[in-house]
Amino acid sequence: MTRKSDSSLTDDLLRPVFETSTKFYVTAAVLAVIVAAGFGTWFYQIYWGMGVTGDNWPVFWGLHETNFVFWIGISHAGTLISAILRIVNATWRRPVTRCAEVITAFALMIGAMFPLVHLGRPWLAWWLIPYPSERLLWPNYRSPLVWDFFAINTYLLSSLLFLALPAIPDFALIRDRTTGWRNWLYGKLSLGWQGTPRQWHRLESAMHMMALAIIPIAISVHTIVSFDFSMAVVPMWHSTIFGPYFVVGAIFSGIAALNIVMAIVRRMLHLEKYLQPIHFRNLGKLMLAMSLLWGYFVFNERLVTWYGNTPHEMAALWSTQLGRYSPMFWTMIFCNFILPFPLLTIRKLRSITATVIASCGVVIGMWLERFLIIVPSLSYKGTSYSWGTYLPRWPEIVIFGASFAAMALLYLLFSKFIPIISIWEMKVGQHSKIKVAAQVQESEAAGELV
Amino acid sequence: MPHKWGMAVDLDRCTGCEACVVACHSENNIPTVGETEAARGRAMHWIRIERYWEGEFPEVQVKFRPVLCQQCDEAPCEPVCPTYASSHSEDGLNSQIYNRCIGTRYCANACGYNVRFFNFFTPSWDKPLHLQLNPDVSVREGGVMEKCTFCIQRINAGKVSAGIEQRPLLDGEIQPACVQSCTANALVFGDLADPDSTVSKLSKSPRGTKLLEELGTKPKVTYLQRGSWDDSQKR
Amino acid sequence: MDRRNFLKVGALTGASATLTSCGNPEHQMIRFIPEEEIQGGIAIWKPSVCPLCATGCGMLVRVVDGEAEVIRNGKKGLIQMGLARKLEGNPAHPISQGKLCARGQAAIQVTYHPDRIIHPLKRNGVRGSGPFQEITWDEAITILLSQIDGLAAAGSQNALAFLTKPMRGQRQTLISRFMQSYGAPPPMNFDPFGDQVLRRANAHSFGHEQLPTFDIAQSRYVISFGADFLGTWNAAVPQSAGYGEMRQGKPGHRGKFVQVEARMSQTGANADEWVPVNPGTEGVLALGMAHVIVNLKLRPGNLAALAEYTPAEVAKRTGVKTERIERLAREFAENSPAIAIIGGTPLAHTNGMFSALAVNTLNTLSGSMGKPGGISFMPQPGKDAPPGTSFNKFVTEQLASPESPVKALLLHEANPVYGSPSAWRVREALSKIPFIASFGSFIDETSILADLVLPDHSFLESWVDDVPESGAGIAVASVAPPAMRPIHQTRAMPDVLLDVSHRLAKPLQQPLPWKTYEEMLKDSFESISPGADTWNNAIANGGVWGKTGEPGVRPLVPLFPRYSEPEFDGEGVQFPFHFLPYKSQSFLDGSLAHLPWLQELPDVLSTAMWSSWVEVHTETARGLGLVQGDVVEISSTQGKIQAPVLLSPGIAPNVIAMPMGQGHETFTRFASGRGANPISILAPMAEPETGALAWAATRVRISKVDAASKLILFAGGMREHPDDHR
Amino acid sequence: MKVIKNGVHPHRGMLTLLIILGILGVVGLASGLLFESSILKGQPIAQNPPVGTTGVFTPAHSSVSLAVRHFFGWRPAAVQPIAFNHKPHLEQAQMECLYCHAGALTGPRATIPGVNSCMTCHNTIAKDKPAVQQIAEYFNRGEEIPWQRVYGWNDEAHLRFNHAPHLAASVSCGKCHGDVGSMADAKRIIDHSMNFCVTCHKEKKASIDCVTCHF
Repeated sequence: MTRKSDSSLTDDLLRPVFETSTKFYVTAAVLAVIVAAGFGTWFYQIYWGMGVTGDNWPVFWGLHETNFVFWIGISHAGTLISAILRIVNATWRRPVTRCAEVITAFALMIGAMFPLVHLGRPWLAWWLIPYPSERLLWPNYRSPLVWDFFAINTYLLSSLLFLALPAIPDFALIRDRTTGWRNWLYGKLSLGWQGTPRQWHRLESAMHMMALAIIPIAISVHTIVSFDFSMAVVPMWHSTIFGPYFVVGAIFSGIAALNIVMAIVRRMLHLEKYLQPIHFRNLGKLMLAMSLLWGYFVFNERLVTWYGNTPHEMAALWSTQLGRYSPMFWTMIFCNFILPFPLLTIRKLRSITATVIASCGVVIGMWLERFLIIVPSLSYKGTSYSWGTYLPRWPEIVIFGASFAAMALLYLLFSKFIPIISIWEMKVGQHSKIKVAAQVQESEAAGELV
Repeated sequence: MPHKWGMAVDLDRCTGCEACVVACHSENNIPTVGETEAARGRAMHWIRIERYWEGEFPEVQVKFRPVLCQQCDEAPCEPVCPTYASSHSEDGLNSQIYNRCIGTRYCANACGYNVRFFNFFTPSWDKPLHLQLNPDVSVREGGVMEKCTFCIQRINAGKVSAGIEQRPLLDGEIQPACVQSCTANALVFGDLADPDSTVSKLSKSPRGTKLLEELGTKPKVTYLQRGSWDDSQKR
Repeated sequence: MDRRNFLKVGALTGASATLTSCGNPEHQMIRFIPEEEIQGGIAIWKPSVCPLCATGCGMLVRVVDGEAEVIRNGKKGLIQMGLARKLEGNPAHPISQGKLCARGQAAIQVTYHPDRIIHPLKRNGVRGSGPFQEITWDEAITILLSQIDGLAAAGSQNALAFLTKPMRGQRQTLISRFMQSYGAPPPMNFDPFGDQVLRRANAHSFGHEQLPTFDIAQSRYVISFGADFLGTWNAAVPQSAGYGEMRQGKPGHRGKFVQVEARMSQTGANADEWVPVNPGTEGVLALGMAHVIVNLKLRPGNLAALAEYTPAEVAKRTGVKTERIERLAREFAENSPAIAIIGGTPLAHTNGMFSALAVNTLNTLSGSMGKPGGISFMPQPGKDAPPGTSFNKFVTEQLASPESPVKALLLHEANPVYGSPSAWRVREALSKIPFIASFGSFIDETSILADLVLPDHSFLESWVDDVPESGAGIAVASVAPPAMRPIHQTRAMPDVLLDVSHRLAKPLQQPLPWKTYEEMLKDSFESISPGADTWNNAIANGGVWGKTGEPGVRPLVPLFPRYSEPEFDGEGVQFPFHFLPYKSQSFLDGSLAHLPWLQELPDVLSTAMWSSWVEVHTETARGLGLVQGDVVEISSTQGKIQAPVLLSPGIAPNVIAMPMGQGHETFTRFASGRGANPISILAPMAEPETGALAWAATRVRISKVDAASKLILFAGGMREHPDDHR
Repeated sequence: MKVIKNGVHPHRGMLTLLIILGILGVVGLASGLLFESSILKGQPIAQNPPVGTTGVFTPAHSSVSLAVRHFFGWRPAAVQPIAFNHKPHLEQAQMECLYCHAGALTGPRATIPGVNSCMTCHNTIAKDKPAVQQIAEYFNRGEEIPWQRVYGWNDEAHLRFNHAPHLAASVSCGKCHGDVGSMADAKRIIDHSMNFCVTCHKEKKASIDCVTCHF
């Protein structure tokens, strides 16, 4: 271990925090405008009413709900994965973890917006908060939406904590290198971190406990999201496998998102040195596993429905297999299964670009999956007289786009104020560089994760 | 003793004249959404006459089925509402409490009969059409779910007058607008808790069936299937 | 600040930025002192009579107080008044029996219609182009008087004409007397889709020029030839009530109902057996059945007269299988009391009279005439109006002579410009008339030609009376006082007419002694059944009814009509399809298209709202490469219209059908410029004896055109899956 | 520890944040204002009291501020056009509440008496009093007195209150309206909150079912 390598590493990783290019302002401004447009559209929808969306009778849920499930799904990349990697102490995780946890935090914030956006009277949303009211009324604890409310808040809180804890030493590092308001700000953020062994010990154990705690939370959250659907007697919704099905799907889309984000960060902040092919490769393997699992669930779901052959379910099923929604369904199968499979299995193809391409496919595919779960079932619900269809209209699409812009914007700002790669963890890594290298070789050879 | 309001629909009598549909609009201030919105599938009809073709020309037949809220005992719409806007009333009605509704539309998705309707926009009446509105029923605003109430305003009015006169409610004293208007007397409304009421008797008819019974929602609306002439000849 | 408000503030962040002052104009308006005794919030029920169709249902009006915007001595303001809120059938009334059809219940919107004419108007611009200007009632009446007096002065009283929709009771009497005493020809009733043919046929067969009353409740077998008797034909409400009883009212006895028609109507949809026949051959089928009945000696009769109607022969002409004809005949004869009904399309062929007589023959054979479960005719108390002038005659004369023989036309609730084939050139005929005054409440295709509009009260605001023609076994004379006070600056047509008749240069005091229509009604009712409180009871109950003499049916030997072949306009190769327009379940012949509730009421078979459509058999459509919603052009020899296709399995492959009612050029914001009007392309064919329009005798061809479909269906699934509904 | 010197102004980060938040705020507010301005020319809404519907920030209200006030249940105290005084009517004239508010006994609404019923007494009694003369002026102009309602709920409440059953259950007027006799003009001294209603319903074993009042 040499002082120089350390400081160079530190400088590399801190550069984004201190240097701000005009490119940054432009990107930020553009994104901000899109986000603002999203908010504007929301005002518009609130003002005139849900009628400006494409929702109708009987398809009362459409794009907003799809996006809700989608973003909550994305959020499962970060915290869950980094927690798992921490527990199994995969050393290659070090540069990845923070990128991942940040995704969780922001994806959750954005995802949690959509239940509000889809409300007919959002200004009354506070009725979901349990408090002793003058009306002598409480929220209906039997409602999956209320479960959502609690689950998502818990997850958001814990993953913010999980993000903040390991950032403390880095805050301290920045504090020590700055003056003026930053010194003050980061001083506050670093909670008086001095790097004493006792503090280090506390941090480690805290991280370990958090990691253990966060896994069940993460899993429960998306299970509960799946309950929004599986608890209702609606064709193709009322299924027992929705819990695990959603969790797998969530992790699946999450990893994909993580890959894409990492690639972008790597390019934009010139972190090629730290985010190496191995990270993409390993995450790729993880994604492949999820792809297979997901495919297995889809197969199950469809097969059982088809075999069961209850009339009101068949209508919804066929509409996705051969009917009106089949193009989307087969695109989904292609994106989630046929495309990633070769890209991630065949060793020669396994490059960063390939992984990113696969990931893009998966993100698209998983969005389609959410849509195909929600809309066809509602279209073919109840007596055939009342069947319907759904087409989104511009407000939904604008808000959908704005949600992506919001993600990018938040990420951009975050990387502006906090090093996107945990510096101290990298240092710890470097102190055992040789070990890492060895491990890398091993894992290369063994072709396994750790 | 709490009441248990129910309805029997005699499909052998129903002529599909749709008097009930307009009666319902008139009684319950149901908004007329207009051409554009109707084209988007947002027309509101708390009661509708579903019709199904059977067979092929020339041996073709039609079956009519008036569908309104089935007022299920095990209603899928009730547990899913986060604010108790959709709740079970003492009389077993699936009541929709407009002021408590925040517009998640979850109840409408859960409902297997698609009898819940959402105010996508705040309704408006070109003056002076608003003078036709029934002052005993509130006008629902945008963002609120609404559905058949079995004409709760008539039920409550009946209870009040009976209460003031300190007498029990009579069978047939309360009639929802659709029942009152049914030209062929296909709709019968009454108290299922009272075994002697017409509706209880009809609900026990061998012709009686429930709509989408397999959902296990225990509807309080009984459909009396169409008879066939040949059978009645055999008897 | 307590927790609740804190949360609310949280929910409201940012909103406070956009606060503006509020102002509700309604609250600044002055309020006038009520002109009637009302208790706030208490509902009262008042009798009335439904004016929308010829049934004449007695109704109850639910009146609850409310605040209406009115004008009093020049000032605009609000006034608390009793307002009609809901219409229901009057349980005491023999016709409605406490029921009211969809149309009847929507009638309330006539009163509150936003496009109602709310004060007298004077034409101000090119006739027919629309611009009218508001005038006072005094001016309006003066103009009318000057016109009528002008004619009298010129000695050409007979140049005054009065055109109304079919009317009954004292309104009809009043108008006739007015015209008579003034020296003008009797008023014209415009009703091209009425049942003159059947009335005449009944005169031949039973000695009653009147529509029959069917005791369906008691009958065990009903065969209907094209009559939409549960929907739009004759007394639909009592007939539906009877039908319900026939089906399930008599334990163990479930009556059978057979419908014979080429296009499945709402009534046909309820049939136990639906028998499609070639258009125009319904009568043949009826006589075929008669042949079987007589042949099997089930009833006595003269087989020779029926010689040509052997089942085989009939089968060939009608397209109904021989066995079926025999079975139907046997069932009909064996299950008495049995009724055969004819109405609608079969009467609208050139051989309508033959078909009507044929069915009457069947009824005579069945022997259920005048019996319970059979057919009877309602007594018609106080019916003294002479027969009206023929509208067709009027039109032809107008078109014939260079300058119009009619100098002044009074128009009341008739819309011939919309409701007659374009071949009749009614608009042209009317436009020639120098002066037209309309009493209508709306500007429609005809009243837009008026020079003067004297808006009538709505039926809820005025005295109403009626003498139903059919629907009950006993005599009925309905009458009711206004259910509510007028909300606009309108005046009741009868009162205006009486007022005018008294203020003419040569006043008509003697024949029309009454100050108001109320007095006239009072007189007439006390003449019907003398008695101290007849009148008070009548207006309290909504009329008087009871057994006044037997509903006499002349017992007849069945008379066997001579067969006449139906003629069609447009020959088969060029125009391959029979074109059957039919009265829409919502709008009848189109006079109700302005009521939003009815526009949004899904047609029960097609589930269509706010649009018109053309029904094509699924196979036919496949042959022509048409799918649901494709827009087609329907062309007859008389013209062409466009409408979206609706696939229907319930229509003969060689027939296409289209509902009347839409396609108004000018008829309020709700009906104008919506859909297409099938009447406009009808050929001017006529039933020879009565001269009635044979509106089902047109042949057409259809061709796909590329235009945006305006087919709006309520049945969600139907939007994409016409086939999922089998 | 040394500060990195890389020629970058250290405050850029802060600036960026401010700029972006600025844009967000401005556009958000702008859109809000835009829609607000379109409220009054918004889709036609029948505005008579029975029709006025609810929904904050939607065209249901004639203005957003009205919406907000309804939302918080802020109601300005009623200001009567004429200084009406209950006291003398109840104390000197010994009148019952129901004498003027007759509707309460039989119907849903207690009804504020019209100028006609005022004049039945006041064309003879206390004609010299200025207030009475004002009443007479209204009467002669053929106008109602624009009394303002003291109690009542927003349309949001979807509340259908009926006086008759409450009187039948011998609930005194004062229970809900306070001792009006001791006031000059009626004031809203009792808050008709849901809590207030439900508590009493519980005491009296009356139904506390939602649809008893909200439909």
